[in-house]
Amino acid sequence: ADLVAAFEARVAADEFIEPKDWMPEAYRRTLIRQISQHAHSEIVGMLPEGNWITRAPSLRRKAILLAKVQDEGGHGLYLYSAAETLGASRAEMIDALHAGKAKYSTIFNYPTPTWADIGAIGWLVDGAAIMNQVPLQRTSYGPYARAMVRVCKEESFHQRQGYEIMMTLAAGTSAQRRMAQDALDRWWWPALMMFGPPDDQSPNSEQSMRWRIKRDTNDELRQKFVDATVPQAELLGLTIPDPDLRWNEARGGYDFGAIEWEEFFAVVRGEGPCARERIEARRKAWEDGAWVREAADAYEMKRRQRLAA
Amino acid sequence: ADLVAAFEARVAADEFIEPKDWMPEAYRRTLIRQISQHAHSEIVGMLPEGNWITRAPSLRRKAILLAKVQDEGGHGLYLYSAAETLGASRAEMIDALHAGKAKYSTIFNYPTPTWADIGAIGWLVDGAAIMNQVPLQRTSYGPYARAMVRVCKEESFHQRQGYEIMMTLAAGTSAQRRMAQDALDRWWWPALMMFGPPDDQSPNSEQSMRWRIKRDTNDELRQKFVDATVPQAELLGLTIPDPDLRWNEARGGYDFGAIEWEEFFAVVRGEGPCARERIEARRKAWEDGAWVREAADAYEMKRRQRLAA
Amino acid sequence: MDNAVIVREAHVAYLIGLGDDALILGQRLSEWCGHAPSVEVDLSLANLGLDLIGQGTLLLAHAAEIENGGRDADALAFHRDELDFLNCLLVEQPNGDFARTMARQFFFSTFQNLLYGALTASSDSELAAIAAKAVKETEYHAGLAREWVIRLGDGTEESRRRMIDGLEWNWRFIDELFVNDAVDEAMIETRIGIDRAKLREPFDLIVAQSLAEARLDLPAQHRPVTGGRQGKHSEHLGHLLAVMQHIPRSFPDARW
Amino acid sequence: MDNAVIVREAHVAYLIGLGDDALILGQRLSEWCGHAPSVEVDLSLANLGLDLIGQGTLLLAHAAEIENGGRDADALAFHRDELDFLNCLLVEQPNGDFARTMARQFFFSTFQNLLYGALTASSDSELAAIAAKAVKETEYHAGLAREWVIRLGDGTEESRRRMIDGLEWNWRFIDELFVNDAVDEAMIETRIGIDRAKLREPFDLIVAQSLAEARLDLPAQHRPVTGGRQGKHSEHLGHLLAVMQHIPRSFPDARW
Repeated sequence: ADLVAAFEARVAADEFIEPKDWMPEAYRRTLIRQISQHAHSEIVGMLPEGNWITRAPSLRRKAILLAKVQDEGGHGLYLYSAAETLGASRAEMIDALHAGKAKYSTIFNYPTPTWADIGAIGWLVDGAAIMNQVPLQRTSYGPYARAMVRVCKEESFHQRQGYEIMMTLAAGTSAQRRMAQDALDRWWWPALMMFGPPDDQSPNSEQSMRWRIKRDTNDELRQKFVDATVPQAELLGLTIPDPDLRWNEARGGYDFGAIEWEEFFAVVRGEGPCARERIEARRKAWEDGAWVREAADAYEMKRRQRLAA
Repeated sequence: ADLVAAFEARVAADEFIEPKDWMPEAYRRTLIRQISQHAHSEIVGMLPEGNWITRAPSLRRKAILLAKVQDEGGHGLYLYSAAETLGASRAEMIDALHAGKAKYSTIFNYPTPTWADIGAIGWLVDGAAIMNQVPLQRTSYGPYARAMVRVCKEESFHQRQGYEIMMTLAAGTSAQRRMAQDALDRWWWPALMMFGPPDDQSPNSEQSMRWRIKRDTNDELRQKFVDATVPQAELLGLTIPDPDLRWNEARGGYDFGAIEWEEFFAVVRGEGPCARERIEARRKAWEDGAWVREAADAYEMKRRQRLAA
Repeated sequence: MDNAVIVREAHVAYLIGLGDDALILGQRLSEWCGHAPSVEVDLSLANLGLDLIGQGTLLLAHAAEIENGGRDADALAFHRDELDFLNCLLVEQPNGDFARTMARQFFFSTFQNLLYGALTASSDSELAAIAAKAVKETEYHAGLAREWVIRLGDGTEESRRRMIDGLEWNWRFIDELFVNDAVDEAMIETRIGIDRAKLREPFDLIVAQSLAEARLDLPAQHRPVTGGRQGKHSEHLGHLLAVMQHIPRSFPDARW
Repeated sequence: MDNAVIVREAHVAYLIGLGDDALILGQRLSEWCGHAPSVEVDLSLANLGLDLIGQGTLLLAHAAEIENGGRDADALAFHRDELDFLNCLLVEQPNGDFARTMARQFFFSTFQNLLYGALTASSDSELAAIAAKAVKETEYHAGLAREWVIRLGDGTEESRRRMIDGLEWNWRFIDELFVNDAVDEAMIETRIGIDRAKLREPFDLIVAQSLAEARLDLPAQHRPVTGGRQGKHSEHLGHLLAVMQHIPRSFPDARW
């Protein structure tokens, strides 16, 4: 109980908890779940965008997109490392993903049928991710907070690139403008769902807030996102697919329509439009690559034996 | 010896030999080799043209090409059946193909990089095949001869379709004319090689002629092909890639340049440009489909047992 | 817009949707050519593919005719963008293994056969004639696919496992086949089209009977995945179109 | 044609050939993205792909500049037909498994590193500058691929079998890298380009040493397969271009 009190006092004083420090088991478990989920999201998130690397419409866009997806893989790697500092093994985390036990962000279960989706993902999905992640730079667990500093820097770069794609399309031919609007129509609501269920249905939030694993509620972040994004859409000349959206002078924020939470929970359950495809792609890559990983291990063993001999 | 004499007399009298008739072992072996090789050529020959079904440039061409490749599969099937009447099993023949022991026509080891190749194959490859096969309608082994009647009818239809593709390209845009000329440049010499080595280097020919398995020599058929094809190329306005080609008034036929027999023998040895790809594609189809064939057998067995019960 | 224009646009969209269903599945089947489990199977897949491409061609040609805007079936097939393709999501799904291909075919041909059967009574006599020819073809397709579902479902352990996977993989896309959208409503009213919802019961019956014979369970419920018929496609269609359209798009002035 | 025009055309073709080599292999590598044996390998393949696409972009842009005909690097990459692509056959080969990909990379990066090394002395100062940057990148590529050849060749039984297959699969396309064609001859004469034949000896040496370290034999002789550098490609390039070019070809008036 002393330990808990001391821990909570440190957290309340905005000190970082480090791997060697004592921490409550629930804190450790919550963090492992959240960080590994975040890592999985980066890795699974390579797929919808990776879908367009071979078809990017210009050499410049191809290079930018390839670099972006590479950054996501890098984020995945340092997030896995952060989770490992808590005693989780990477193999276990990956197995849990492939078995459908570990979650990843619902947003990556939506498809990217057109090039405009690459713009929309950068603009909206990375935009929402930044809203979620900026506060995490001050999260209570040190390795996670430090990983987030680097992630956020790159994400905001990605977000600008995505918005730039949308600007180019919105200023382009009628086919391009149509593509941009279609992408906004498909990504808007799933992006709002990225902040998670409404506060009154988010059971873990309270403790996470107390432990400074989270620093804002889902609904606060969602509102912030809407308020930041609506003017950006206006600047593009695109229409947000929400007839109930309007400025609320009194609150100084936008009112927006009801979110279809039924869809969100279905996607969380694994029934998103591309959920099967995403998990199958990750499993296949892992299984097809098993012989490579085994060979690398076997070679490393031989090399060491030879050095020792 | 009496049997041999009687057999040879029947053959000399242009009678058909039927499966139940006595025949020399060498005759049987030669026929199995030739017919299975011919069957394999039809099956492997589906690949270079199949390469263009998904990319055919019009709906009409797509349907025609799919039907054509289907015809080739059908030819393969009745040729395998004809070989089976001689005691060869289809599984053995297919194993020999996949093991690289059985041959198939060298021509199918060349690639089809452009749509014009579909025209060139129909025009030149099917054209050469017909020259080879028309005499086989009167070959001494009945089931083979009858299979050839059906094959030849369809092949000559395919040949006309191929020529029609070439006419359309030759009368088309400059990019299309260029494509057509490029295809002729690549297919001309391999097509001439389809008739096999020159007569003085073709050791099996003499016996095959006596047994009426063959009815014309390689060089005779090759000359016939050149004489028929040169005017067709002229009609298209395309240039045959042979600076030595000229009309020989005295012989009443075209003289043509020296064939690179070294290339032919390399391709026969299995070193054609697409040889590895062709065998790998066939093997992969066969191995990937093993569970389907096993399931069909297992189901059939169960069904019979249930009927019997 | 006056009503005649609205109906004509719906009529064109309706025919394009039907044509795209057939064309896209025909294109998918043609990917098998030369790579099927046996030569016999290769030929039967080519056969189905040919019928479907034929149906697609007739339906798109008829759509172009009603549209009367200078496009023909080839222009619709090769020079239309992804957002304008109106096929259902089911037909654009990748072939996967033979079990996934056959599960897809069983579901789609069973549906399509019921659809064409109903369309033989269309007030559009050209569409009725196309449907009358196609209903015979699709009866054969549905039967052939059904036999494979049974054979694989009741074959070996491996084939059973794969067929279960195939049915589950495709099941998400079934609901979309039976939803009437605004185009359907307009076509029902003019008796050009038919009520898709009415096809669900006979479809379910055939599926239930066939799976029972195959000793398989119905796949588990899954939130329906929809959108294809409104031009909102999966990630697979774009790759299919890249292949299918590359040559005509690269040589826009050429005739073939 | 006067000599200056001939040299300029050869110069453009030379740069296009170099650029296509880099671009097409970069495109192939990018197909791995999200599907590699581990995240670390995924990132290193993306790294190589990025470098190659970068090199391809610079070389094609320089070609367009010399050509001075209103085309830019994107026009060359996305609006050129297959017969005009001048890359060697090696780079357009499908990825196959990781061993085939790495065998291809080892051969090509080893060659390309020698080539760029020699081109740092090009009389075309722009090309020399591109080569000077690229030679560092390709040194890293060649080293990384060489390590994988050794690791897989001397890893497990399976990896050894696969690496032998990978080396054999790609070996047919090696001779083409070292043949000087008419364009090369013209470029050697003007000192813009270099003598490819001279790169063979150091290439063979690196290959022999690396395979010895991997405890692998040199692949058996095979009749060389050539033609890519004259626009006569394998069946694989067309499929790659269909994917790569579909969007720009479909929206010819758009800027991205």
